[in-house]
This record gives sequence, C-alpha cells and structure tokens, in this order.
Amino acid sequence: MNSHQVQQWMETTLSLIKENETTLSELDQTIGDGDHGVNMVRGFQAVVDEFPNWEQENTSAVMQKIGTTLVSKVGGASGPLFGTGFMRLGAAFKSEEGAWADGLTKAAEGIAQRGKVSVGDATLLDVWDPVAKVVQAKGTDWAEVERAAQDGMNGTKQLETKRGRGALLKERSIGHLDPGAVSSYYLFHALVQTMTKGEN
Amino acid sequence: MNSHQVQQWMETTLSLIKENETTLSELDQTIGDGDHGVNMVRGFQAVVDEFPNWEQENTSAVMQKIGTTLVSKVGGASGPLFGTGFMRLGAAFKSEEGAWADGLTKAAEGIAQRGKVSVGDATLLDVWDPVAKVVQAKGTDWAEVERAAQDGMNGTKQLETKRGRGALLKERSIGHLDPGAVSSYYLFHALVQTMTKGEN
Amino acid sequence: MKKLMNDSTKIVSQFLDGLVASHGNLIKRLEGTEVIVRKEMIPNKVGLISGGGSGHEPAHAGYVGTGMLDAAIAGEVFTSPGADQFLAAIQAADQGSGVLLIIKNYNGDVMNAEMAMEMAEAKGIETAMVVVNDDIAVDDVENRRGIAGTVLIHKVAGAKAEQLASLQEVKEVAERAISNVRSMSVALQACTLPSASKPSFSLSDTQMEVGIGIHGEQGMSREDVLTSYEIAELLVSHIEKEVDVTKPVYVLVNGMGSTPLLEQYVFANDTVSILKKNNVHVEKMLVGDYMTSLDMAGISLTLFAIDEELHSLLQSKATTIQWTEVSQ
Amino acid sequence: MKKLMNDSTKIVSQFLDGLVASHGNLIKRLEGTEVIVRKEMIPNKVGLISGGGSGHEPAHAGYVGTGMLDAAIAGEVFTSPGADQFLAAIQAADQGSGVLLIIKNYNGDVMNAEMAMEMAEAKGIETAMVVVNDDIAVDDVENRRGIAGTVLIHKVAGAKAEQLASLQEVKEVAERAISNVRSMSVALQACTLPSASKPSFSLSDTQMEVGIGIHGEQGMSREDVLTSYEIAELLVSHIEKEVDVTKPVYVLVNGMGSTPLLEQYVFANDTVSILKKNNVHVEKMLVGDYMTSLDMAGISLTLFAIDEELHSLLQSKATTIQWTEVSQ
Ligand SMILES: Nc1ncnc2c1ncn2[C@@H]1O[C@H](COP(=O)(O)OP(=O)(O)O)[C@@H](O)[C@H]1O
Ligand SMILES: Nc1ncnc2c1ncn2[C@@H]1O[C@H](COP(=O)(O)OP(=O)(O)O)[C@@H](O)[C@H]1O
Ligand SMILES: [Mg+2]
Ligand SMILES: [Mg+2]
Ligand SMILES: [Mg+2]
Ligand SMILES: [Mg+2]
Repeated sequence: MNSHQVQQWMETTLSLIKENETTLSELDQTIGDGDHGVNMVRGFQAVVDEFPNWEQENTSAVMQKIGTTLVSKVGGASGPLFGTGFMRLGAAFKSEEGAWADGLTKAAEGIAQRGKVSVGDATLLDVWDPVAKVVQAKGTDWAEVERAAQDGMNGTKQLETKRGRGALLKERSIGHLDPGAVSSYYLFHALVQTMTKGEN
Repeated sequence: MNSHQVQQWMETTLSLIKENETTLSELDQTIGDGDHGVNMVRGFQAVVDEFPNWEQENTSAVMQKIGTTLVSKVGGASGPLFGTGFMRLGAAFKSEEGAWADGLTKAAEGIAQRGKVSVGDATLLDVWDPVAKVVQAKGTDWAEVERAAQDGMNGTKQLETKRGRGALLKERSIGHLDPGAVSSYYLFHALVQTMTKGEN
Repeated sequence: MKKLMNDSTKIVSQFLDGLVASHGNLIKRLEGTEVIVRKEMIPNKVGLISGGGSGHEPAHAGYVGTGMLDAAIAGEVFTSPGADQFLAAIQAADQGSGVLLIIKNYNGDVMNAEMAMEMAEAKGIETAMVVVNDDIAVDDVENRRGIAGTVLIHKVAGAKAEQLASLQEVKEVAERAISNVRSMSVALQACTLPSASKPSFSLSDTQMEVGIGIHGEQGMSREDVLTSYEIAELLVSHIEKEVDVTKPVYVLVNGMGSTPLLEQYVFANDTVSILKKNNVHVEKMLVGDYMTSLDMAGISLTLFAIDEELHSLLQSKATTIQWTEVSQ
Repeated sequence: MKKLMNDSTKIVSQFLDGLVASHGNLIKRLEGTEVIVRKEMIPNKVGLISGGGSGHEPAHAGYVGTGMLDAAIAGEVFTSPGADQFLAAIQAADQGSGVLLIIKNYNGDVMNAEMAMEMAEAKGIETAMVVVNDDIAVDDVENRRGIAGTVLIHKVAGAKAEQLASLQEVKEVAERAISNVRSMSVALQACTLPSASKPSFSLSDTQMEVGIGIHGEQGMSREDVLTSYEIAELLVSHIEKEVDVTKPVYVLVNGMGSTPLLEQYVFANDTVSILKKNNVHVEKMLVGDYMTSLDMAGISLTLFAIDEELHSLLQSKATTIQWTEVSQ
C-alpha cells in the first residue's frame, strides 16, 4: 500500500462515515451518549484535510500521523483506540514484509490493552481482532477481510456490552450493534474497496 | 345584613370560586400569570375557616376582618383590592343607615385609588363600580345588582386591559374576560343569592 | 408536568426550610412567615427589604446577607405576598434607621407594599420605597416591569446602607441606579407553574417570545428563533437606546431557569463583542441565574450605566448565598 | 430543539471565550486549545487539572482558581478531549512539582489522560492520576462513573496543593476523599445535545430514570415518579450503605441543569430531615448546579464522610468562578 492508496482509503472511509453519521450517533444514543457519528466525522475529516501536508511522507509515517490526528481530533473513547490502531499499523509498515498481518495484530493488541477490553465485550475490538486474525492466517485476502469485519460487527448485536458507556446497560445492551464496531466495519470496508479497485 | 348572613355570603362565594377555580386561572393565564383562581380560593377559604373565631363580632367588625384576612391571604394584585373593598364596607356598616350604598361607593373609590385605576380599564373595578352606582341610585334592588355585576363582567371582554399584568398585552387583551371582574361577579352573585334566599 | 416537590401548596415553605437548613449561618426564617432575615444585624443601619412572588430563585432570599438585603419576602409562586408579610419583614429589618423597600413594578407588589408601609408608619417605623422598572419591553413607562436589573439595585443600595448612610441617602442612590438600569428578555420555552399541568404558553420549535416577563406572562411579540448573536444584537439595539452608553456599563446576562451556562456564556461572548464594536466600555460582565422564572428557557440582558460611586458600591464586598464578590 | 447558540460545532469554543471575557481577572484560555488556565501560578505548587467532555458547566472551568484547579480541559459536548488537549493542560499547569490529573471514570477520559501522561513523562513532567467513581448506580465497581462528587475532590486536592504539599501527598488525600464520597442521581427529563434534534431518551409525564449518568445515557431503571421526599429516601438509602455515616458528612445536592433552585432546596430539606432522623451528623449542605448535564431535569445526591483534615480542606478559602467560600 502506498501513501496515495492510504489517502484513498481515508477519503472512502470519511464518505462512508459521513453518509452514516446519523446512524452511528443513533446507535450510540441507544447504548451510549449519542456522539459517535460526530466524533468519527470530526476525526476523519481532520485526517483528510491534513493529507496535503503529508505529501512528502512515506506510508508508515502517514499512518502514524493519521493515528496522532485521530487521537487529537476524535476524542472520546474511540479516539485513543482508533489512534492506537493506526500508530501500531504505521510502526509495522516501516518494513514491507508482512506489514498488514503484523500491523493489524499489534493494532488489535494495542486496542485491547489501551481499552482494557477482551474479544466478546461488544466493542470495536470485535471487528479489529477477527480482521487481524484472518490476515494473520490467510494473508491479505480482501474478500475474507470484508467477511470477517462484517461478521464481527454483526456479532456485537448478540453480545452484552462490557466496556464503555454501554456497559452500564448490561442485558439491556443486547440486541444492539456496537457503534464503534460499525464504524470499524466502515473503515475496513473502505480498505477492501481501495485495495480491490479495478480488480474486477 | 347580620353576621350570619355575611357568613352565608362568604360560604357561597367560596363554593362558586372553588367550582370555577380552573376557569379563573385559565382566564388569568390568557392575560396574566395564571394564579387568580388559586389566589381567590386561598383567600376565601381562609375567611370561611376564620368565621368560628368571629362569632362575637358584629357585621361591621366581621367585614373588616374579612378585609384584613383577604389582604394577608390572597396576596397578588387582587388581595389588597378585595381587602380594601371589604374594609370600606365594614366601616360603612358601623351605621345601619344606607350602609350598602355608602359602603359599596367607598369600596369602589378605595379600589380605584389603591389600584390607580379607572372604570373602563378592564379590571375588577368594572364590576364593583356599576354595582355601587346601581345601589346608590336604586337602593338594594338585588335583581339590579345581579344585572349590573353581570353586565360589568361581560363588558370587560370588549375592553383593552389598562392595569395589572394584562396591560402588557394591549390590543391582544381585547376579547377576553378580566379574571378579577369574573371573581367579583361571583362575589356579588353570592351576595344576591344570600339576600334573596326564600324570597321567591 | 413533573417537578421535584411534595405538594405544590407547600413548595415555597419547604424551599425556605431547605434554604435555612443549608445556610443557617447567614440567614434565618421569621417564624410563622415566609420571610428570610439576615442573621447578623447592625445597629442604626438602614434596613433593606425586597421580595415578591416566588419562582425567581435565587431571588430574593439568595441576596440576604452582608452588603445586600436584610430581609426577603417569598410569596406563593408568582404571587405577591400579602401586606402582613411585608409588614413582618419591615419590622424584622428595622435596625433603628428606617427601612427601604425595593419593589419590582407589579401592581400586586406595589399595593401590598404600600399597605404594609402604612401599617409600619402607624407603628412608628420610618419607611421608603423605590420601584424598579427596568424592563423596556413595555413601552408604556408606567407599566414597565421590574426584572433582573433589580439585583443590581439590591447590591448598590445594600452597599450604601452598609456604610451607615441615611434612609434618604440610600433611597437616592437606589433611584439613581434605577434610572440607569435597563433590561430586556427572550424566552425559548415557557415555564410551568408547580400547580399547573401545562406550560403557561406554548412556543413551537421554531419560535421565541421577545420581551417576556418573569412570570410566564407573554411578551411583546413572537418571532422566528434567531442565533445567539442575532438575539444579542436585537436586545442590545433596544437597550442601548435607553441607557447612557457613553458611561462604562455593567452587563448582566441572566439565565431564566433552564438555560445551561454553556449557552449563557456563548450569549455573553456575543454581547461583549457587539458592545465592543459599538465602542461601549464594558466594566464587568455578570453571567448566571440571578432572577429566574421557574424552568423557563431564555435569557435577559441588563445594561447598567455606572458612575464612580455606583461602581465602588457594586465592587464592595457582599456575603449572601448567591452574590459573594463581584471581583471574581 | 432550540438552544441559545450560533453553531453546535462552535458552542464550546464560544463558551470558553465568553467565560474569559467575563472572568478575565481569574482565568485565561490557552491559545489554540480548549484549555482554561488559572491566571496566577504559584512556584513549586503541585498542578491540578481536571476536565472531560463539555455540557457539565460550571464544571470544570468554573473550578479553576485559587485553592482548586490550575487548568481545566473542555472537550466537545459529552466527548472526552483528545490526548493533546490533556497534554497542553499538563504543561500549562506544571509549576515545578508535578501535576495531578483528577479524572472521572469514563473510558475516553481515562484513555486520553493516560496517553497524555505518557507524553508528559517523555517531556520530563512528573504526573499522577486519580480516578473518581462516586456513582453507585453502577454496581460493577470497575465501571462506576464519576459524577458530582468530583467537585468535592477538586476542592480537597486543591486546598492541599495550595499548602504546597507534594504530588504524592496531594494524590493520597484525593484518594482518601474519593473512597469516602458516593453519589446517585435521578432524572425527570432527559437532556438534548446541541447537535441533536431530540432528547437523548424520552420519559413520559409519569416516569423518572433512576441512576442516570451525566451524559444523557440511560440509568439503572425507569420507575414511576415519586415525591421529592420519597426520592430523597430512595437515594439516601442506597448511598448510606456505601459511606461511613458514623462520621460527619458533607451533603451535595446537585441540580442537573434545568431543575429550579426552588425544587433543589425542597429536596435538600427532605434530605436533611431524613439524615437527621437516621442520626447522621450533617456538617454542611451544598445546593446548586455544580455538575450539570446540559438541560437535563433532575438531581444528584452526594454524601462525603469527612475526617478532620478533609473538613479543614473543604473549609479553606477558594476563589473560582463557581466555588467561592463554603462558609456561606
Ligand atoms: N474500553 C473500551 N475498549 C474498547 N472499545 C471501547 C471502549 N470503550 C468504548 N469503546 C468503543 O468506543 C465506542 C464509543 O465511541 P464514542 O462514542 O466515540 O466515545 P464515547 O463512548 O467516549 O462517547 C463504543 O461503541 C466501543 O466500540
Ligand atoms: N391596578 C389594578 N387595579 C384594579 N384591579 C387590578 C389592578 N391590577 C390587577 N387588578 C385586578 O386583579 C386581577 C388579577 O388578580 P391576581 O391574578 O390574583 O393577581 P396578580 O395579577 O398579581 O397575579 C385582574 O384580573 C384585575 O381585575
Ligand atoms: Mg459516545
Ligand atoms: Mg394573576
Ligand atoms: Mg400573580
Ligand atoms: Mg462521548
């Protein structure tokens, strides 16, 4: 992945998130405080706006800058988590070799640590972790990534939320998609679109 | 009028006002602050409750005590005005001679002074003043009193409110009965009922 | 309508008990009345009282204390207290040099206060009254209401009385202040009386009421809702006409009850920008819930043109529940 | 939903500008950030910072000043500020003896603060963090939220820091305070975010939400609305189980934003009666809007069991926008 593709990825993510801003916020209103859509748009808009300043940077550096931008601009619980994800990805992209598998795995680990969260707690980790696992196992099979992200997202509907604001609802949280899992799905869906462009 | 009749008068007034408490407050909500019903019930309830303590008193004294009770308990703009009315009536009843004509006239004058108000300003004076005038002219012709009170009350509907909270509405106040005029009508209607009891 | 209360007919009395339970070092309640009295009295100081209907908290009991009021009367919600309550407050506030009543211009308040003054004079207590009428929404000056600007009059008169000025001197400074203070308000949502089941009037999601009073009574006109900046422009443009803005001004941005401070300070920021643009010297901004109207949403803006004495009176120390030091 | 504002995405920034325009003698805004800093710094004092999402005004900027916080960070409404904002506040608050972060227990606040601490340590600034979790509505202790009790932690830690205690000492007293403070809330009406068109949830005219947080998130359970006295009984009975009420207590009755003071003091009165009946020694009642949730209607109750040191720290003088002297 070159930095031009990273830019495409971010632009596609932004437009998906913008289109679904209200949905994301409404999901968050059901189990949290209703700001997830606004948070994500603010963060990814800032990333897209910053790109012109990063023209000289390589893929690794761009990903790290995306990470710090998300940390500053998203805020909330999702900011440090998405931010950590991108910073770990960026570190892995210093070497080309196995960067995706390594980077996504470290990203999922970083998120789990930072959020003190486990798989199955109905958070965005339930998308990041299966994506990392599938790439670890099968390499960058983008159709598999799409499927893993989608299944991970849909799986949060059946789960009781264990971390974040939704955790306070306990059983009442079951039956609702986790907003951070949904936005993470958009992120990986945009990645798949970017990487498979012109393929078919 | 003896003090037993005064008691009857007050009890009848109270029950009329209680029955119409919501109407009075709603009229006051349209042109004022919506508390006239509550104010009047609080005041006349206190008067009726006090009666057992006034058993030894003559008509004049009882009327003055009604006046001071209304001043303390009604509050608002209507308290001092009804109160002044009764204190003036009480003073006149010190002599039997022409007590009604004298008392009602002084009461209307007192209200006009205390409220800095004129006939036609769409206040309770538009009931008290015509009642005083008709008794002055024709003596205690209770059917005439009833008519004067009723016409006075209804007349406030066509008038622009010039004093009290309603004055702020200017033309917007036209088309609404003045709440204080309506409660004053109940007062005189109760008086007429008391004085004509068993007549027909 | 849900309220945190037990019984709408006891809400004022239970409020006063809660106030005393919380601030018993500063104030006490006059037994058998709805009057709150300052605990520490000062021989020969002019007594200062204010009051009226309840529903405007922290006014008026929140301003009882050193450097402001000696007693406050709390009527039923939005209903002027009876003359006997005013009389009780006058008697309690009398420290030997007479009592000044600071009354907002409502027929009920003025009439009950006047009756009480007559009774007090009969008992040998010297009294005087000033009537605050800062609300320019009413163009007929005689009918102009007293609203949030009243709090600034409490402060000025209170500081003057604390200097042991005479009744006449305190009255004069209060009157000078009254003639220099003007206000106007806007409501986004009406209030609901504790005894009522619905708001006093209803505003759609796109309307505001301009020139609203503090009793849920309707205002001058109903208009499409504007931005904070536009509302500030509207209110400033009206008020500026009636205040000598060549002098420095104190600005009071007053929340009507359910307007978050977040919004109040946005409005304060807009107001200050506009006044600066108009070359008005803003000496001090006060922002917060000073004189509310139950749970009404909205704001009032007050401009107070000051001279040197008024300024130093405003700045002097006060210790009350609501007003501590301006110099914050 | 109508709000007094210009643009929901600029509401926090314009609020901060209004705050500085009104209280420029006490505070300033750190340029290019959403950080409010105390104007007068004290060499070698431990720096104290707090913050989080906005919408809780006067928290947290209202507590910046002598004897309380050195800096406050204001995120977007109900959204934890990014780590860079926390870092800017840490740098501004550092007076040479390290910085204590007082953080409410929300994932976002904790994570962003932790990231900022790592960055600050890399720059050679010593930092420590205490996490406030006074809301007993959540029974899983790890997930307990920080609500109004946080303000009392600001006061205690602020007073200790003002005595030039070390970072470790200030942290310890804050932790001791945290372990003695517990709260619980009830909402009668949900709040509406500036960017939203409807309230965060809807309560019918006969329902209340028990155990509500300060972000419009739903509470423990929805129940039929009770009287003020019954709500006080309910909250006291839960909180008493978790606080050592054999010690004297400070009581904080906190309005959630659109609850009139009239109602808050009725509730304070009920609370005091119940506590007295239960033989609890109430040292002091604080009543008012200390930590709000935009325009939510409701109340939170906090009990804080004190010892001698905590008491004297609570009583010591503070000069901030919202908290002046307790001894009122
Ligand atoms: N401790 C945590 N670990 C992992 N993910 C979390 C954690 N807390 C929250 N999240 C994720 O963040 C999302 C909410 O993000 P957002 O609404 O932007 O922040 P906030 O909860 O601070 O308002 C949740 O849907 C969840 O996926
Ligand atoms: N200045 C006045 N002179 C005569 N009557 C008045 C005056 N002001 C008010 N009123 C009367 O009082 C009535 C309102 O009484 P009420 O609602 O009890 O008091 P308030 O206006 O203080 O709420 C009006 O309908 C009017 O008849
Ligand atoms: Mg959220
Ligand atoms: Mg009325
Ligand atoms: Mg009234
Ligand atoms: Mg949030």
